Amino acid sequence: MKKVVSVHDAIELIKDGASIMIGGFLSCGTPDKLIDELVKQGKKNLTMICNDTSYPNTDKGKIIANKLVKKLIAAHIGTNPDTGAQMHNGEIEVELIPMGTLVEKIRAKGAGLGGVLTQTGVGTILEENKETIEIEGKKFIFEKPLGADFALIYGTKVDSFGNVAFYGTTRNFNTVMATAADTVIVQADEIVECLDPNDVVIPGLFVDYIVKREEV
Amino acid sequence: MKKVVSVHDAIELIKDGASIMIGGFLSCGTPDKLIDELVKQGKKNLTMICNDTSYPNTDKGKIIANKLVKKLIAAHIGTNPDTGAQMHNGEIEVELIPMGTLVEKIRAKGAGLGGVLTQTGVGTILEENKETIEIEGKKFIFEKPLGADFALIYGTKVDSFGNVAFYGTTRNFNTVMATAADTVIVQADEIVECLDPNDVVIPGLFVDYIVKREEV
Amino acid sequence: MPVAQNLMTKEKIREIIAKRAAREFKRGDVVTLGIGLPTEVANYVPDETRVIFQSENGLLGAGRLHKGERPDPRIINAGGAYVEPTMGCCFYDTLMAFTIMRGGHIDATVLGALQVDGFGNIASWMIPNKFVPGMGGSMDLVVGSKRVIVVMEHTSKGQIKIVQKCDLPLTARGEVDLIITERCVFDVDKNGLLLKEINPIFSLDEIKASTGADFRVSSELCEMVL
Amino acid sequence: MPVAQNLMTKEKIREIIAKRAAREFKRGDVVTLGIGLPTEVANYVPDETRVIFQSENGLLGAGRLHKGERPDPRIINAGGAYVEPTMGCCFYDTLMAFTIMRGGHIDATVLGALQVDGFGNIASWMIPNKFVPGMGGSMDLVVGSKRVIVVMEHTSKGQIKIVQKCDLPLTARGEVDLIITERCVFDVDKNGLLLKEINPIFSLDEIKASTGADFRVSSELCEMVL
Repeated sequence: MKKVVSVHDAIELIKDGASIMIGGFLSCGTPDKLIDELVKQGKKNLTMICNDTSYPNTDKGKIIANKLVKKLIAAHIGTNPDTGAQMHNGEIEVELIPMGTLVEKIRAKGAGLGGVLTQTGVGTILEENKETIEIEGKKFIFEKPLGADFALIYGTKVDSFGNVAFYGTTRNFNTVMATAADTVIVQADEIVECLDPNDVVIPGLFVDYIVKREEV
Repeated sequence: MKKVVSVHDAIELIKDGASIMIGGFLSCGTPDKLIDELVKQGKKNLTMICNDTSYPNTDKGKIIANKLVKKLIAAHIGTNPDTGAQMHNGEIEVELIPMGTLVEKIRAKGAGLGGVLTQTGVGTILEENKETIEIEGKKFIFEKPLGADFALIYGTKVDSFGNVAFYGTTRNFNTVMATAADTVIVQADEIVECLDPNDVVIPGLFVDYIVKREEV
Repeated sequence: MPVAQNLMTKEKIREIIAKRAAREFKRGDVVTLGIGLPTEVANYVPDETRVIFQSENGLLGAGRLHKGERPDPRIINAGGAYVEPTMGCCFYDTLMAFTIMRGGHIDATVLGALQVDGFGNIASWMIPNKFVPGMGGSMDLVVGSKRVIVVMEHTSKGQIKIVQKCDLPLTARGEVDLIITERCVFDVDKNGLLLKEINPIFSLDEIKASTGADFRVSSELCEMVL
Repeated sequence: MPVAQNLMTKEKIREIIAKRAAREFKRGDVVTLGIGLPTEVANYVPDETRVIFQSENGLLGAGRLHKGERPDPRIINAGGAYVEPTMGCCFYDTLMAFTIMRGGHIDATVLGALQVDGFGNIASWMIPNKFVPGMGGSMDLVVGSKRVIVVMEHTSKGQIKIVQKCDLPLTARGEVDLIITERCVFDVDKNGLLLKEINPIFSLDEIKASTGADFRVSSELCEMVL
């Protein structure tokens, strides 16, 4: 049985300076309640790894607005002008990574692989300062695995064994992030006793803590 | 709409000398009807890529027993003495690959990655004649992507759009093989009009032909 | 600016481009559309073409925008808009989305650009120190798609976008196959740009004057279907 | 052969080994068992330990063998046997199975061996020209597991299996943490083998005579719980 805990207790585990992955594509499949608590507890100097920073002062965007982040690793920040502003005035360091490379880097960490070999970014400024490898006449960029201290993820239905199932387009980065962080906290729309084993998308062994999202 | 075809017409597409991936872990999730037809049509000089060769004269084992294979790429052949015998007397060439490396090589092909970097096999005879790369003080073996002309896979429920859903432990290699072959033929226990989009494990775009397994 | 340009509203320009791009798909093609103008291409694809729209956030079979009062926030497209999934659609994670996109399983991609050139280069993701939204999934998509179709206004506020050689940071090198603007259509091949269709309200000289790259004119040059 | 060996049937030997290995798990551990003797370890793990058995063919939460008349052929374990999934189990594909196994998410692995040595090396997948079943998932598993526990008869038909240095093709180098036989238990650490438990029906000299590798004797050497 996985620990079902309060949002306070789950987020309290996170120390200032921690690296955290946060699932979600814009606001979809984003663990908004965990984020609210992260902001409430005022964690500092975080390294945040996520697809995007959502919209101004909305879910992931609240973490930006409240300036909890020292370094951001993301694929897209165009939907949240706050992020661009903080980047331009030097308040946060931003590393932009192609979405497909970002998801593979995280998977490589979770799957125990040595890194990623991708053609994405070859011939662009992303190639600068990167190792490249020639394979059968084609150039590939080598990218290292990417893990984190914590993953804050979303699940539509989570069972008491930690198994997670999803509805709609909410899976996005939640699945790979669950494999690549030391501690994985899932925000559940609904907690059930036991999911149909054929419906499980994230096997329960990856999940450490479950927080129920109370309907507002 | 994907083409629902007869088993004869589907297998007739395969030419002698073709490379074929076949899903299944032993007999579980193995497209037995497609295999029967492959044997019936007597394809020759095949390169067969699969987890194992099942049991003597049973599903994948029939392909071995009927000597259709020139080269076999597999993780385990211990359950079928025929395979070992043909290997030892030089009738077939066998390349043994660790299961986790085999599945990643196939995925790398399907996902457009340059290869796989794994610690599996380091310090063993598998390292011989392989490129190795040192990453942060650890040695990794580089393995190339692995694709095939055809993938013969199993699906529990397949819809008319080619989407595939599974029951139990039948997924195994079927999922990755669907992404890595030029032509993908799925044997369906059941064909339905439209699956629940949340239940789909193999997105329909990977599937070219659907064959219904008639109950014997 | 050519006089003819004034005859077209912004909406008309977008319509011309989107309509023309919509003619590029074969029956059953799996297509990914970029945000903005490319999204409008879907409006002009006839249903019988059975094109399947793939959305990088994890949806194969994205349909029209949700029109009802209470959209389901759990189903969005890559632009963040609530959409209605089509019959036969399926959902997946980002890992599968990019297996599809980078792995060569997308038949055609339609996206916008800041600059393109005759080498097939495309710049679409940043203007240093000015506009840095990030590349999102565009780099993987352009590298992995079987065909890359750039749709954009021929010029932007009078500035040339089809250039001799891109000087903005590239999204990818040598990947563009076709360029569609409101004025013309260029094939991009090994020898550079080939003008194959022209909007009849523009002259060849006007095209030349508003295009920064050298181009050949196809022996089969024809009028753009508007 | 030590006289005491004759006091034990083959079944008793396997029982001793499996029972001892079953004591190695912590509450909630995720464990993968190899085919054969390792599988029997599951029989001795108390339910309250809530150990979760992972099966490389795609099952987290493998339970006991199916006892009914009509097993479901769609649910097997890695040995090909029909099993009953436990409450809270889940199914996945080979890709996820090896993400779990190679990615460091398995707490302990129990597997057999042809040879092991004091360097933590293990040979378990082939005897050249004689026995070549293939490595299956064993190489990934041994490399990826947090703890690797080898269970095997101390000798095989009188032949020594715990050797100074493995000369059969290795499964992995330096990965073994613990060796459990019917005669004793060795820790494998940076300095080699450390004898920490001994089956009281064997003498230390008998252990030495049947072990090809040098080993230290723990200052806390105790009797093996049988």
